[in-house]
Amino acid sequence: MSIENPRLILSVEDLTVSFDGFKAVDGLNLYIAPNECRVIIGPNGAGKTTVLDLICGRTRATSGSVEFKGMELLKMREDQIVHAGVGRKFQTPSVYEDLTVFENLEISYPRGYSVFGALAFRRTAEVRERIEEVAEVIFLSDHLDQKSAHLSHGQKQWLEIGMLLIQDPQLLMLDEPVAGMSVAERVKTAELLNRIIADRSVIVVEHDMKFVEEIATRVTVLHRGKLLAEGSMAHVQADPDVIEVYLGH
Amino acid sequence: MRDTTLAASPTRGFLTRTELAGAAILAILIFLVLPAILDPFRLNLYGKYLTYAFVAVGLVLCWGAGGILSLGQGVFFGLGGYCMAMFLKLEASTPEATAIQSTPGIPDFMDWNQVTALPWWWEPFHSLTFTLVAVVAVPVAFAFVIGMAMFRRRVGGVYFSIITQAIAAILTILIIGQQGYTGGVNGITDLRTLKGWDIRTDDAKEVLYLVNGVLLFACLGIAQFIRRSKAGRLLIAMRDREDRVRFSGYDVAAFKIFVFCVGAAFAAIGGAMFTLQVGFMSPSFVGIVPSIEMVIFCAVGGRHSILGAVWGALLVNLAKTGFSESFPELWQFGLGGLFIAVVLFFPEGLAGLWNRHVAPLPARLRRRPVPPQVPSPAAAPKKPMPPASPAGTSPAAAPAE
Amino acid sequence: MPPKPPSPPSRRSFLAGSAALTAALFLPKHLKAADFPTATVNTTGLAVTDTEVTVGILHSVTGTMAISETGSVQAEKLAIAQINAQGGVLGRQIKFIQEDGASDWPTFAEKARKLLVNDKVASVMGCWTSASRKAVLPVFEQHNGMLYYPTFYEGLEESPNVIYTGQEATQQILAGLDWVTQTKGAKSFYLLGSDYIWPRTSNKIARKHIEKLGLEVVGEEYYPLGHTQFNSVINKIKLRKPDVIYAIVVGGSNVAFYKQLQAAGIDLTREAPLLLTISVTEDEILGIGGENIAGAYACMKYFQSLDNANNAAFVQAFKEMWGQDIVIGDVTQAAYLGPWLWKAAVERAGSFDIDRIREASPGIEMDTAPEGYVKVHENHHLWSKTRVGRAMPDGQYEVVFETAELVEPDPFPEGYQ
Amino acid sequence: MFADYSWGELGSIFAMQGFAGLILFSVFVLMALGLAIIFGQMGVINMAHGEFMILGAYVTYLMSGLFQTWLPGLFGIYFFVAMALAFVVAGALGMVVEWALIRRLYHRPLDTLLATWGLSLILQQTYRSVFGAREVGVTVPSWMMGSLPLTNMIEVPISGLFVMVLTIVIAAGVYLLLYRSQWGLQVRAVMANRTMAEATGINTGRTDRLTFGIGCGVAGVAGSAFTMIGSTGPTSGQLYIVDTFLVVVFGGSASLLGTIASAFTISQTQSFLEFFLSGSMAKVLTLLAVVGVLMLRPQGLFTLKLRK
Repeated sequence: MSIENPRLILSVEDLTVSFDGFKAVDGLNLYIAPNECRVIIGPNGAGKTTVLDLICGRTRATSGSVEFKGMELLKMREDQIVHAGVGRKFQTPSVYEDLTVFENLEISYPRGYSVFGALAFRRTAEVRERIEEVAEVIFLSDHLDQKSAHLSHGQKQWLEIGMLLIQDPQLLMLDEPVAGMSVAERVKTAELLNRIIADRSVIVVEHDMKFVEEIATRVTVLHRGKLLAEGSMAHVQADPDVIEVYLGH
Repeated sequence: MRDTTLAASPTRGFLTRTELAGAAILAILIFLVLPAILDPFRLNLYGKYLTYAFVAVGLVLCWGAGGILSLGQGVFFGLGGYCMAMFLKLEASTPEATAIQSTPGIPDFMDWNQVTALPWWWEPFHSLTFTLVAVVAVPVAFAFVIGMAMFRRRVGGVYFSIITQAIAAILTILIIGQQGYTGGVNGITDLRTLKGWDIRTDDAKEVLYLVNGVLLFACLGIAQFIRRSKAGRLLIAMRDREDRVRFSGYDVAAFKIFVFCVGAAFAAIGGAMFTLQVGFMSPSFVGIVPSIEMVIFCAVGGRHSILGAVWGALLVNLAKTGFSESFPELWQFGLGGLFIAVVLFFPEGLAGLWNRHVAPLPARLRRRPVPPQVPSPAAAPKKPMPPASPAGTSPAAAPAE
Repeated sequence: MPPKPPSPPSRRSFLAGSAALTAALFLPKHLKAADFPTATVNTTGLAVTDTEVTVGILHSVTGTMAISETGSVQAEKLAIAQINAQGGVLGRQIKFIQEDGASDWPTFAEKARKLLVNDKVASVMGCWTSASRKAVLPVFEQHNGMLYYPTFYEGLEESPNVIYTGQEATQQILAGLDWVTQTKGAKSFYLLGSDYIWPRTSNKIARKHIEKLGLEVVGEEYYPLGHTQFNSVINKIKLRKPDVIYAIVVGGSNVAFYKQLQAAGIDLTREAPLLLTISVTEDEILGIGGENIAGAYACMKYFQSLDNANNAAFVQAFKEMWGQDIVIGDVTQAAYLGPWLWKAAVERAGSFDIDRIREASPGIEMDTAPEGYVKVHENHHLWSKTRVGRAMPDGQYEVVFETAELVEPDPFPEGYQ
Repeated sequence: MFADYSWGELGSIFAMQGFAGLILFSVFVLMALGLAIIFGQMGVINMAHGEFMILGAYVTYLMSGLFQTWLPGLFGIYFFVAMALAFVVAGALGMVVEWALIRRLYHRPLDTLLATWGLSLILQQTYRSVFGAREVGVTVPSWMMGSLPLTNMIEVPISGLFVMVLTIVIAAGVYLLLYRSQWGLQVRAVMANRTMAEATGINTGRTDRLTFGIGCGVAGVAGSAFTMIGSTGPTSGQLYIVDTFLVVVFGGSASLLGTIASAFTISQTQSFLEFFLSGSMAKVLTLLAVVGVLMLRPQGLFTLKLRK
């Protein structure tokens, strides 16, 4: 399989990264189809977050290739990868605490990326509408003028998802989107995710199996940087290797 | 505390009411009060202090907003000042005025150092237009090169500070060592006229003071424009969550380079005005000590407030002059104590005090909702400060948690 | 209370026009202020009242230069106290305003301007480094002040608003080089200095002179101010084997240089190579340690050990005022001359006006100077003798040579530029 | 430039120049070790490092006076007493400073830089008020002066040898402390994960204080040793700042080995350049090279590649 295959949006091939000899990700292959919601699971230290880091350019790979819509991401800078259509949400909510919710969303609005673009950027009605629209989706309409530092943990997670949403990426990568949430928040988040993954591909790293079941199209299990199993949730759960790894711990 | 000092709410106009009031007070002070009450000597002194305010305003952008603490702003101040000084020196070194030299028509210090012809890179400084362009362009180009090299490689935090400090040290040694071309440790002295206009007279000093004030307000305007723009918000965002900005699709390095260059340009204008008002330029403004003193002007004023920076520059220098006139030995204690006090007790400087105690109270109360409880400690592990984060990418001046 | 001061200088020149007071030849002069109405002796609005005259002292009390400038401040204060004890200048007590240049050149300029414009001081004793002098020079010229500058320096300057009480470079250098070639038979020289204008200019003059004498310069080298590692240059010196190391290292570097020289096995007392310096006064030896520099030769105009009555009185007065442990170097002595030369000029001119002082200054003689007889030259520098001293382990110099005549100051030496 | 010399002379010169480089190397290591501990383990930039060194130098100065007056018989060994005392005094001051200042600023590295700069100004003025503005001369026992002639060209400075030996001893001591002692384990644990370290019962406050104290103490010893080769004055400490920081940063912050390697690289470069160029240009080129390399390799020479 390769980039010519129009049915794939992302093909990761033979991806390896080593930190002073320790291979955090080792010869990984991963293929994502359009509109697929892929969940990566695995025990701690399996390399899940590192895979996301490698795809979005946060960590430089030692070898391998990551092709997204025919572009080799490994050779691109982070911001170029974003412009290509890849969005990334971090494990801990990563919002700009000194700015308001509105400003947080505005910064993610996909225009004025260059320095002079940013200087000339004006808050037009169009921008305002789009931000309000997204704020509606992420349940933060009433908090637009509030400093994001004052949001609850869950609200910050939503805000970050909203920031991705406004970018409208074709591939969305979420790192533990429901970690640390209350039950009520989690229900709302699942609802939110289900709504936004509809028309794009998503890679989710998650521990919460119930949540995984709710959203996953396919599941990839990593163990010690290597692919352990891949398939539907039911298929993976039945895999003896997977059981071994999880129970063995 | 920082709620009140950072861009209050950008949904409003170019200036908030408090900022407008602050700017108005400053303008009245600089353009009306000081010229009215001070004799030319004191006015010239204030003019000199205000040239440091340019640097401090640049630092507010770089450090306060962008989290980039440069300990080498003296480099840009000096380069701007030297460009101006070269022009003035050439004008003062007419063949008639330097007739006693073995090579008339070149600056006196060159003659003393057996330089027999004007070096080629001095030639363009016969032109005022070129000089005015160079005053800004040379330091900015230098800042651009440093910025490219460092921010592209994601050098940040204390690494950046130390490297800029080293650059300041290198440039000082270089200027002192190449005295035939630079005037050495004495600097370029005895500057007299600008296009025939004697800059040493009281009248000229007053005019220069006013020009300085106008330029300062122009820089304040530019700084405010940048802070108000999306670029300004991006800088704050970058300081706190550099990665997030990067993954929102911005080329973080480009913004840092930009703001570093703006800071350099401001410092350079200050340096040029310094040369004009003080009448000479020497390597002692390029080195480590002046560079770090410029940081304290900014810190005292409030690292997040561009108006505060001006006040900081004014007041610290005023205190320095006052102190050293009455208790020279105490001044060092005072300055040292000021560094520590500002860092420990008033990290927002004078602007913080102003905003807390002077700015209208009701408005503040309205904008301060009770922060909701943060539920999970696990999701936000308190990371140990990564002191040695290899590339220094950690948000440089992460403010107090 | 300062001890009985040396008798006032330039008596002859002044009394020539004041026949009434022949008795004053034998007594400390007590000129009455009433004889010199303020309106006539001060036509330019200087800070002169019927009882007082204000002068400025402008040195670094803080910052890196404070180390060097302290001695000058002390000497100037001593001279002022002595003059006051004698009855002051034209019957007026001298009051001084001291400003701190803080080792920062614009601060010097700023303070100079303050002294001249705001305080209207009648003269300023001050500055130490060339850079500070260059910074204040335009201020003094613009506001027509008079600066008494104490440091030996590179020359190339002759301002109507400065009296240079230290030696300019040729005065200090040529006699020393002649001495070392004639009495020590030196043939080759290694020039070394801190990297700034004074050492560079001085070495340039030294090189020209050495070459004129038909001798050889085998190396010339400069290190940044504050440099502390000299092992490489010491190796180069060992390699080139010069007869003389001609060293103009200053400040903290000095200490490092001499300690490392000795540690590298170059015993200066063996004089192979011989070390001749123009930058180490007794003040510097305090920091270097006498045992580290013993055997080196210094060439300047004054040493504390100078054996004459003026100097004995001066040293005693200085120690009584500032402490017994204190040492006095060349610049300190030159700074001491400042107030005395100014007083002499004022009394000769019968006026505090700067223009009158300027006219009166050339030709002023002072036979009470600790260094001996000096005279102000037309070019505002002093005629003075040049001496060579040999550093002793106790931190003092033993004077081994003295020029027979006063050496003429020549700030723009023909053939040495 | 070598044409005039015989092979024997050249050999001697290179030997001596190599030795000069080694002395410079030792000086750099000694300067940087204290800072490397503090910066590497705590992430604190201590701009007052030079002043802590000078504190050690002043302690040595006082001791030399004391021994000369009261214990002239033991003058030959006073230096060792002085160094031990320098360690204690500088270390104690360091712990006070950590308690009063640094511990409030751990999450603000750039602010520690400013605060410690303020501290350095205060210390300088204190020295000036107490000891006077002039440099003081420290008398070194005569056996530590002079040199050992190896051949008639090569002479080895005893002070240089002493500094080298001292450097080895201190570096070894610091290594043992960091990697073989309980304290070292705690320091490294705190550095790796403060919260975890706290949870496992390590008193992180005490560990920090001790670390800072030891770093400052080592600076004090360095200052004490430098009285043999440099000046002791209120502002002498400033002469060392730039070099020291560059050595530490160039080495990569987290590694003792890196500091040593970087000191070696910089000292040899400088020593080599000094021989062929004028001192000023050698200095400029060395600093430029260091800054240049740091721009290409900002993490320094020796740093583990870590997961962020």
